[in-house]
Amino acid sequence: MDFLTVLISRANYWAYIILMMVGLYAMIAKNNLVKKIVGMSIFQTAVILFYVSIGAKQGATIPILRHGPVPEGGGIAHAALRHGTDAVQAVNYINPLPHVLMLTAIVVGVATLGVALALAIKVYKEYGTLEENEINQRLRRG
Amino acid sequence: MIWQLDLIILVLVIVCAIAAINVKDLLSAAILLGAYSFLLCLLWAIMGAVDVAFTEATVGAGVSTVFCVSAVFHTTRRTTD
Amino acid sequence: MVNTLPALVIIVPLLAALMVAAAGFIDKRACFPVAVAALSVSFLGAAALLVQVVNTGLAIEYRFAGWAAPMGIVYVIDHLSALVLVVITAVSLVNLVSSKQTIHREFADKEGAFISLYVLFTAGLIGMTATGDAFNLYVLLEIASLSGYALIGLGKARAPLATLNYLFLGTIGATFYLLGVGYLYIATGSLNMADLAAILPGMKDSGIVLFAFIIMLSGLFVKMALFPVHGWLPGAYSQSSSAAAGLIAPLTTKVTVYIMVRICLNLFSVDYTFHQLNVSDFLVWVAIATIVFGSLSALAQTDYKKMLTYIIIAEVGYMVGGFFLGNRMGMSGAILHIVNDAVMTLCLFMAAGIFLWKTGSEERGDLKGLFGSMPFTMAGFVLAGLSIIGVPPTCGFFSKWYLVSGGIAAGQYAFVAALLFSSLVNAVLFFRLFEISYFEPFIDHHHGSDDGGGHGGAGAVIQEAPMAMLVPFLFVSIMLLVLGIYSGRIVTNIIHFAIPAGVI
Amino acid sequence: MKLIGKMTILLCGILLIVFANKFPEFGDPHSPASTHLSPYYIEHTMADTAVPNMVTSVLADYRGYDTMFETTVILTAGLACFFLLRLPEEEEKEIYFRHVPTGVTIRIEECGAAPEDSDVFQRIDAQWVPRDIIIRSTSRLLMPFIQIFALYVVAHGHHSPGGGFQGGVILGAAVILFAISHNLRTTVAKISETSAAIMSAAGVFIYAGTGALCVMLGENFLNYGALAPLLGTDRVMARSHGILIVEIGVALAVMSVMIWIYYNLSSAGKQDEGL
Repeated sequence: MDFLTVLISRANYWAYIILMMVGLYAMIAKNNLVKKIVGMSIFQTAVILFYVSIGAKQGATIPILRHGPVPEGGGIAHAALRHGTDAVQAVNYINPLPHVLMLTAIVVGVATLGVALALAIKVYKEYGTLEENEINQRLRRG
Repeated sequence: MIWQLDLIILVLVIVCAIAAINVKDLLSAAILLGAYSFLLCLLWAIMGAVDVAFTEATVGAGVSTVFCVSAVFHTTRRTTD
Repeated sequence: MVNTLPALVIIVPLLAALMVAAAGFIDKRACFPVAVAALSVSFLGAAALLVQVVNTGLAIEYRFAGWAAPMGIVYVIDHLSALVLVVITAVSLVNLVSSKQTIHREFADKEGAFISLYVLFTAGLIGMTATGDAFNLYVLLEIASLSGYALIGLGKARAPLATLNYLFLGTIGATFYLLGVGYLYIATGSLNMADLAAILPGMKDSGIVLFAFIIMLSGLFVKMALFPVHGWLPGAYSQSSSAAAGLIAPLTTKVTVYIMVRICLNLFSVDYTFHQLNVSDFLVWVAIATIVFGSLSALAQTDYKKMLTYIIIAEVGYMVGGFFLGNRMGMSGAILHIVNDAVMTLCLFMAAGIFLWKTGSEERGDLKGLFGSMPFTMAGFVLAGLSIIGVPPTCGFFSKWYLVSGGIAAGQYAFVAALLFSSLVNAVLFFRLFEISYFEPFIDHHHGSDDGGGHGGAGAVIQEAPMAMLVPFLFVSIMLLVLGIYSGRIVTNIIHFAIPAGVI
Repeated sequence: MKLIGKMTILLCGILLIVFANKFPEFGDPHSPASTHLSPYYIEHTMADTAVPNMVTSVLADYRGYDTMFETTVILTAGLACFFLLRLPEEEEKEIYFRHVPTGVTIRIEECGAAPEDSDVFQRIDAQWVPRDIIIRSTSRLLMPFIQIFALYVVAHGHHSPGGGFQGGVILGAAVILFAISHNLRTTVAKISETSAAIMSAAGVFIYAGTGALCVMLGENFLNYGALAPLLGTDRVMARSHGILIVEIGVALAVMSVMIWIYYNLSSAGKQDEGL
């Protein structure tokens, strides 16, 4: 059972590293430009996974305060809130800051993806192929 | 958070990522990237990052895939790796 | 009353960029004046900030949205950032004024988009310089990068491919930086640079902090084109249009070096960077490799714009090496070189733009006889060349002097030798260009006639560049002398205060 | 090259895993990340901004400056795609029209007079493929619902997941769905490229302009509290309303940029038939 606890406490970090390396591998070693762009997308989302994992908190709920009428016998968070906003306990809510940062990172990711695809279309118009080795051959010939 | 679900989705995410960069067809790669984004969105939803999951579902799985498909449509599906 | 200057310096260009983007689709004539006006306001604001900081000797803090430091985002303008702000806004403004006609001719329909991206790029760099928040820096870095990719991508035939490579490496660099910020966040829980600087000394031995340092610096090294990861720079810069090259080549690498300086000095302390970790020797050697590699590759080029791009790589080596010497002399030299090199590179790329306008080619051989037909331009070009070589009255000499003295003081004789070697190579390169353009007769490609004049184009008709290009260019080349003469004052009044007291 | 790449990646991966073992436990409530800064946001969001969704309040108020530039990043991408891809419109040698009721394709050469692009005569390209009527009607039917949902997401971002970005992307996706199921020309006729570009600049301008308004009222940039006299509420509610204003700006900008990027990517800058 020891391995299992380690796995649970580390799985997200390992997964982000694997994804990051998959993306980096595609960006460095792949030959096709669109494959590289796909790799870039994976590479960026890996970092997002890492940040969201930082923000996770055991036994806490989503970062939206319970508001409005409170049901009878709700969870811990609800009970704390029954006495007004002063009773909000930080332990009961997931850390919102990494989520905010990652909204920005996702948007940056899609912006980069758009520009990269635009460039890839231009490259294809110029050389008629997306394979880097074929483009290099064409450049060497003239 | 249910850790069994977490692990299963993590494995699926990695499988999707590896498939997306290894498949021999760029259109499939674009679709697999969409699937990858959608699985990540599920992962974030069960980790409690609802806003991030929502954004990833709309931006990553939705619009990015459309962009990729339209770029592939104007270039080529062919790839050697 | 809040001092709103730090906000104005960036908000005015941002608002102007938005207006220009819309104006590009309504009335193209409005684009250029709006952009020039906004950059002028920004430049005046930056100059006023520098004066304020020098007079009071205190850093100015501006709280965005009114929240205090660790909660909200703050701008911190100290001696170093105020100096770099002035350089960024001045370079951007002068280059925009000088390339009005080029932009109009090259991007007829897309003039609005070009100018808007140009101003956004400047705004991104200004924000990167002024921000006091580690994550905010990433966002602004991405703005500067994305607009930079677009500006470079619409150039010569090979530009899209070169830009795509730049985009891949640039994204790796930026994402590594973001990952570093994440590591710092997981270790400390904070994103504000001042707050981090207060927490980090307590966790010197933490592996997470060490890795954050490594990965942030590697990200920045990719962005600034240090030796093993320099591959994107020559292709991208030499393929771009001259208006874009004149903005991006002088600023991108220098601002990245500035970010490195700031992260090493203000985020991780001097103590951590130079005493806790023993990386400075290694990084000086990397810088030496960069200098030698850049100089040797520059020797091999016949295309003068490509030659300039390799010189930029060598200059990055100067700054990184000088900074990691770790003594006051070396750091002063590195920071002074950020300023001087920005102006020198601007001058050289403006000259390249004028040559391209005149001869329609970027081959070294096509500069024949330009001394005869463009005496003023060539005078400015000679000044810029002498400054890059490091001849006394020009500014290039003084920063090199500080770097060499720093190298001797630190006992890094290899660095000193690399600097001298690089100066020698630059001398060879530029005297070869001077020789071609002075002694060989001018061939007018536009009319296909050879004026057949003797040495120095005795029979050549003086045909200068248009005033709008020539005047800013001559202004910049005279600035090289002015900066040289005042470099002592810059060091004692500004740079001296930018280096923490702990550095000897 | 490939071998060097693989070696570097392997090295990086090992290094990352080694350092990852020093992280605090996954989900540990006592890690520095959860104890240093975030409790302030969680405990004060109601008192400071009256927004129960902390992500929204941090996104648009505490770190609103970041978000403004995030919107600018999107605008930059739109401008960049336009700048890189857009081709000048030129007269084509021959144009094709389709007579919709009969399904006959007409080719018109340079000298011929072209009919108006209407419901009867539809301008098409050489690679035209028939569009399925079921898909067309279904997406036409779906569009209003998607848009209503998007508006709900924008407006309800204070109380539930959502906000300007998500809502804006959904609004943009509705238009993109229309463009895919019909064709790009029909869409451009409804929302022209010029209006998409101006709207995207205007969206960011709403955000930055709100900030500038605060400066003019004598407070810090983006300090929505300064808007209280204008909105006729107290400072806390003014922050809440300020957040709504900038979210609307973000939604406008994101929607139009998504449409704009799609126009240029899906037609490779020609803005003809599209996908």
